[in-house]
Amino acid sequence: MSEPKETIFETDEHTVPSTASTMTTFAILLALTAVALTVGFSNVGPWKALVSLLVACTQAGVLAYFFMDLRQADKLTWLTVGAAIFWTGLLFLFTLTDYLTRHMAAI
Amino acid sequence: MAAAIPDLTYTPQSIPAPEPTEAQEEARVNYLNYDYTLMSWLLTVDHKRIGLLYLIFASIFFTMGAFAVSLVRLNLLSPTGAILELDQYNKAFTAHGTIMIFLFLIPVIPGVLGNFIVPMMIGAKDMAFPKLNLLSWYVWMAGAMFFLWQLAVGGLDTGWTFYPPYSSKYSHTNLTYAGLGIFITGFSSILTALNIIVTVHKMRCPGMTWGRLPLFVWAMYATSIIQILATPVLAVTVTLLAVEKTLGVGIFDPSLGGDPLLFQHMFWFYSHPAVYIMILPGMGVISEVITCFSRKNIFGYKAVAWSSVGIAVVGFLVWGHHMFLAGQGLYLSLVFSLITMLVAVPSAIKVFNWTATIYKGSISFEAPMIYALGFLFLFTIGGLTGLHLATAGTDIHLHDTYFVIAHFHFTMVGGMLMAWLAGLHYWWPKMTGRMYSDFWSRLAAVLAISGFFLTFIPQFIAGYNGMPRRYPNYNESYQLWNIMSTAGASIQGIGYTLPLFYLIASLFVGKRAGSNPWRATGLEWQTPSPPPMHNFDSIPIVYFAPYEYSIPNGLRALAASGMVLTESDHAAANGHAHGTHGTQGVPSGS
Amino acid sequence: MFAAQDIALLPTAASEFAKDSDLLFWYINAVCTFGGAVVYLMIFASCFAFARRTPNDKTPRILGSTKLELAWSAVPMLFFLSFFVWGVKLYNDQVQVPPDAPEYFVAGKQWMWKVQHPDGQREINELHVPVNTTMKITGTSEDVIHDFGIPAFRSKFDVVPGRYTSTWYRPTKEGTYDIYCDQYCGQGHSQMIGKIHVLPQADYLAWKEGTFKSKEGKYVTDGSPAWEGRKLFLKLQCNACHNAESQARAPRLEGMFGTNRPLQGGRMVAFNEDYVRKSIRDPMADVADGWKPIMPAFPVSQVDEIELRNLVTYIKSLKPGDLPTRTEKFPAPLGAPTAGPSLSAPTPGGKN
Amino acid sequence: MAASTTGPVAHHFDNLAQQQTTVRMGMWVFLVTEVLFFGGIMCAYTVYRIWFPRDFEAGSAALNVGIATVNTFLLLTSSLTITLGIRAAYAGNQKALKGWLLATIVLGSVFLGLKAREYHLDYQEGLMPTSKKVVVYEKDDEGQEHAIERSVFAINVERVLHEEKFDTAGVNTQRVQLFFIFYYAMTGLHVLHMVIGLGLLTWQLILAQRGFFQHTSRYVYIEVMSLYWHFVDLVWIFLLPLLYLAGSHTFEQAIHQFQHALGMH
Repeated sequence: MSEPKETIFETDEHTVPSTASTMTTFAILLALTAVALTVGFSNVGPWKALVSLLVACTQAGVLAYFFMDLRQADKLTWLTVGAAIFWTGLLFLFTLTDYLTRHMAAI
Repeated sequence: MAAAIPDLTYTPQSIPAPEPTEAQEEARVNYLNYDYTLMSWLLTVDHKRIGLLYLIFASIFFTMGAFAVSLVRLNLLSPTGAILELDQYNKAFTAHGTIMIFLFLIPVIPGVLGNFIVPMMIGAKDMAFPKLNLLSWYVWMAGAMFFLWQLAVGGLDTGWTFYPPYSSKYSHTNLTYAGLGIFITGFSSILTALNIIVTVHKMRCPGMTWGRLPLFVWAMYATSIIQILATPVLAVTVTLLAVEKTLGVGIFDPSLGGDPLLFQHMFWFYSHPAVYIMILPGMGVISEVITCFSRKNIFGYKAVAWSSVGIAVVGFLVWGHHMFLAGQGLYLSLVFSLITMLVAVPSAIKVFNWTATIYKGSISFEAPMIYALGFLFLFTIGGLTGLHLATAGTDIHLHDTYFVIAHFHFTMVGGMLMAWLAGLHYWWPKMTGRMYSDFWSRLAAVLAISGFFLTFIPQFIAGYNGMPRRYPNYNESYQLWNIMSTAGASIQGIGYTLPLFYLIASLFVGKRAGSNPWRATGLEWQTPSPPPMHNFDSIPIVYFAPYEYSIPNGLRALAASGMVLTESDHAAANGHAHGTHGTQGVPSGS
Repeated sequence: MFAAQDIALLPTAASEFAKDSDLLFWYINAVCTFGGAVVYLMIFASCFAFARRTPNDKTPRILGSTKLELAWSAVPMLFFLSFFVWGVKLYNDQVQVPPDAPEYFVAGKQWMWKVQHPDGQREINELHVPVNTTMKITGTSEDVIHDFGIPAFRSKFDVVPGRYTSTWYRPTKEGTYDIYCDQYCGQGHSQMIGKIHVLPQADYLAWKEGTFKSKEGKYVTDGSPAWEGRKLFLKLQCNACHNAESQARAPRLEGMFGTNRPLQGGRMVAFNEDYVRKSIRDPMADVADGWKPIMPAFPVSQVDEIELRNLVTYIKSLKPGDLPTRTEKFPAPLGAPTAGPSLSAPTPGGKN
Repeated sequence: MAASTTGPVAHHFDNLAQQQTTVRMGMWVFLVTEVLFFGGIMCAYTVYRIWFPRDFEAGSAALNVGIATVNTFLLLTSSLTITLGIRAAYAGNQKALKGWLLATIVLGSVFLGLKAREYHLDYQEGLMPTSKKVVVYEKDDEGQEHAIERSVFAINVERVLHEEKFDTAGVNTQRVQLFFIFYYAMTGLHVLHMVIGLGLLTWQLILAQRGFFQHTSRYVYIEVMSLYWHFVDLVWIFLLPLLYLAGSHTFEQAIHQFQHALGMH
């Protein structure tokens, strides 16, 4: 078809991260995994679930930000990710609301 | 080369391609005639051909669903059930519900019009992922096959809502096949939605800023967001249900520690937004048709565009109004009732804006416009009666009665189906290059609409008097209403059958439609019909907002003002595009 | 073909909540009708006033008006919110069950309703309740989700397996109304229907005792004293002699209560509770005229005072046609699966 | 401009940049769907976890945490290798690219191998949700034997928990079974995604072999692949605490279980 011509919307400023930074990220992830396991293998009581989930979230954050390159993602990508998290949150929020308040009053 | 700008009483978004002469038309290669082999259809990656594939099969499934409901309606002629056994009736209404929802209402507009029209409206050569597009059609067919198989081996009797523990433990019908069918068709609709979202973001032609997108594109965009976010939850829910059914272990089954309400929550997290998946594209169609046939700008572009997005977002927060009486927590019911009231507002805005659009217009009543007006009448009632059900206090009485049936048929059939027919008749000349019979098409529209009123108004009365839904036998005091319903249904039947004939006839005897029979402004009309292989012989450049029906010869004025409206005029369009970007304040300035 | 009274036009409002619910319903109707009418008028008017005259009519370029849009978002919004608030009030009323109200228990089961009264009386697909009394209804299900709905009360609630849900009524109008299952529950869904009888207080009391006959030929109330009495009557085989057959060897006890009966030796005696009681403890005391004195005595060791009381209530309840045959045995308890409505039942519901 | 304007552009794109960003966005939007997909089942899990905490801990205690631990590291490393693969593709180093792709495939396959072994062990221990019941004879206080019908799963899980020295007081085996259903459903879906991912990786390896990635601009396909792969990793990062670490475990136990899994000792 028509030969490649400049488009009016898109510029691709994307660069690929250096090996060094990649290795650093990996190191951080390993460290976090270590933490997760330490928590998991100890009995910190009722807070255990919460703590290990927090660790997991941090880990996920690092993975997404560096490995999945959200670092240099455009607004649109951030919006996409935001939407995913937001709507999952809604599902949890409203469903759990029912289970946590049902005993108070229900038809 | 400077494009010749014809003398027009309106202003299209881009320079219309010159109308081919008879001779040129004969010679012209378009997406239909470039190859007639079956393979060229089955392996096509052309969004237009894929759209037609959807059209063919969606129509077939619609016929099947209609057949199922004709059994239901006939049976309800008599209080003791005229023709069916109890379980036959249950299978009939389940078939009607599942087929109509999963194989017609949800895929039809995104699959047919979304595929065919959206890329053309934004001046793209194709969808962002053409192969994926074809794949999603095959996936959809695969899912459909499971539904058909399920029907072939004895059907399903759970209703389209599949509530456990009945569906998982007590019903001995083919839940698993149906579940697979839903899972797979759901995957298909996800792929289509993904394709449309990315296409709208990335494939727009020069000058097509968010503020210049036709409202149908906005509606499809909103719809796709819902499909992307909601469908996976349904997929995982039916998976769990199928596991419970096949292994005989409890996930939702209370006798094994589960909670049946959890299924309802997860099911409605999809299935309520799903009704917006069904109606939003219809609303988009109406915005196109109303403006074109009353030669007016849409009243309040931003309001109509953003109300679509608003519905898409808020529509996720109301699912619990299906569970007011299911035993969900009081406080959750209150929240859901409140938010449901909020989500009614954007729909109201749309209706008022459409009404205001035809005011002072120059209205002509071809078939698409008649369907569109039908939409306005029916959807208004559908929307308003929704309020009775959103109000927790009155829902106690109306819940699960024929009032609900009537309400959602007013929105789904009176709204979505009318919009679909409006859209089909509106773009048929573009798709096929042929014009259908004016008389028969108007007749069909009038029949469908009047039949509809006769069918569903009586159901409101029966419902208010307490007639429960899904009853093959009923108290004889409801008989009159049911007889009226069935009579109306038969009239609708005629109304829906006629198009099959005159549309097919138009392919052979219909007169040439020309590029732009409705003198519409959208990009899709500025290229010959049927469109060439890649929609446009040269990439269109957009200079105007959609719906500039009141400005005669805007393009000429622009040219006169010294602007060079030619192929090579990217810089101008470019600057313009970026200029308008931020100001549109739209999700994700692409 | 239809008599007017056969056509459901407006449902009876037989409870307090029904009246409140209707009020709100018609309020919403009024508002919606008005809103709808406005839209319809606008459209019709435009269609006539602005129908196309020439192919090239000039049309004004109206892009919209934020003021108007705000107006027609805000005004409906206000009405919607009024619906919400009022609706929530009613909904909350239904959820907040009065704590001291007598509790009726409903168990849904494919495809029948089993009901138990606060005092233990049981019914199937029937519910007898006193008028002008606040009552709590608690329900659950033995299999799938059902919904216990009474249109005349504008009331409805899902009965869910594995947990209790409840609501409450205050019937205000005597009469017999339909009970429907409103949550799809399978093949017999439309057969899972019943009747609720709103009775005057006195009738309800009689019904609870078992001496009120709501239907011809129906046994006395399951679980009532008379019911227990009947059980005993058959257990002690009183019906071997006191039965409805021609060669019965003892008086037919039907419809005797409250009358005067001749005794041997020409005396008359009032057939009342004392007489019945005495005749069971010591039959030879006053032998009925025309019968052999063959009846054995039933001392306290055999029939204690409570059982005796039940027997008396039963005999008191006997109306012509109620007396069992010589060989009759006590039937399987109500609610046994066999007692379910057959799926080939004729028109459910129907008129009363 | 990072992406060179050489390299083929599909017919319906104006230029490379548009194509690159489009492909990237496509994958991101797809991942949104995936998030909601796993989010859905995790929501269901959470509801029951809140309802039956004790029983779910019991279920978790019966799992083989050793394999899970090792698998976590395998998956993390595979995330690293694929990331390095992007760089190789970007730099046009075909050999390195193939190497990294292969490494990722190997790591992924080992993960699946271990997972299979884990399922196999669970199967041997009879930790399969089932509606099967058997009749067992139990002595009551007077020493009289009574025939009692018990769920097969209940018997097995009690045995396993006993071996794990888990105090089963107040544990309802039916709910433990609920936990196991979620365990199989969630890990199963995760495995499914891994399998698909491995398939795609293999396909890209073949493409690389064919020199498809000679055009360095096509590094974007590796990048998009990596997005998916990272997401699979990300899901596992949540499955670990939700399923395996919910109950009480110790390092020794983990090591022991892993050795047991490999049949060492």
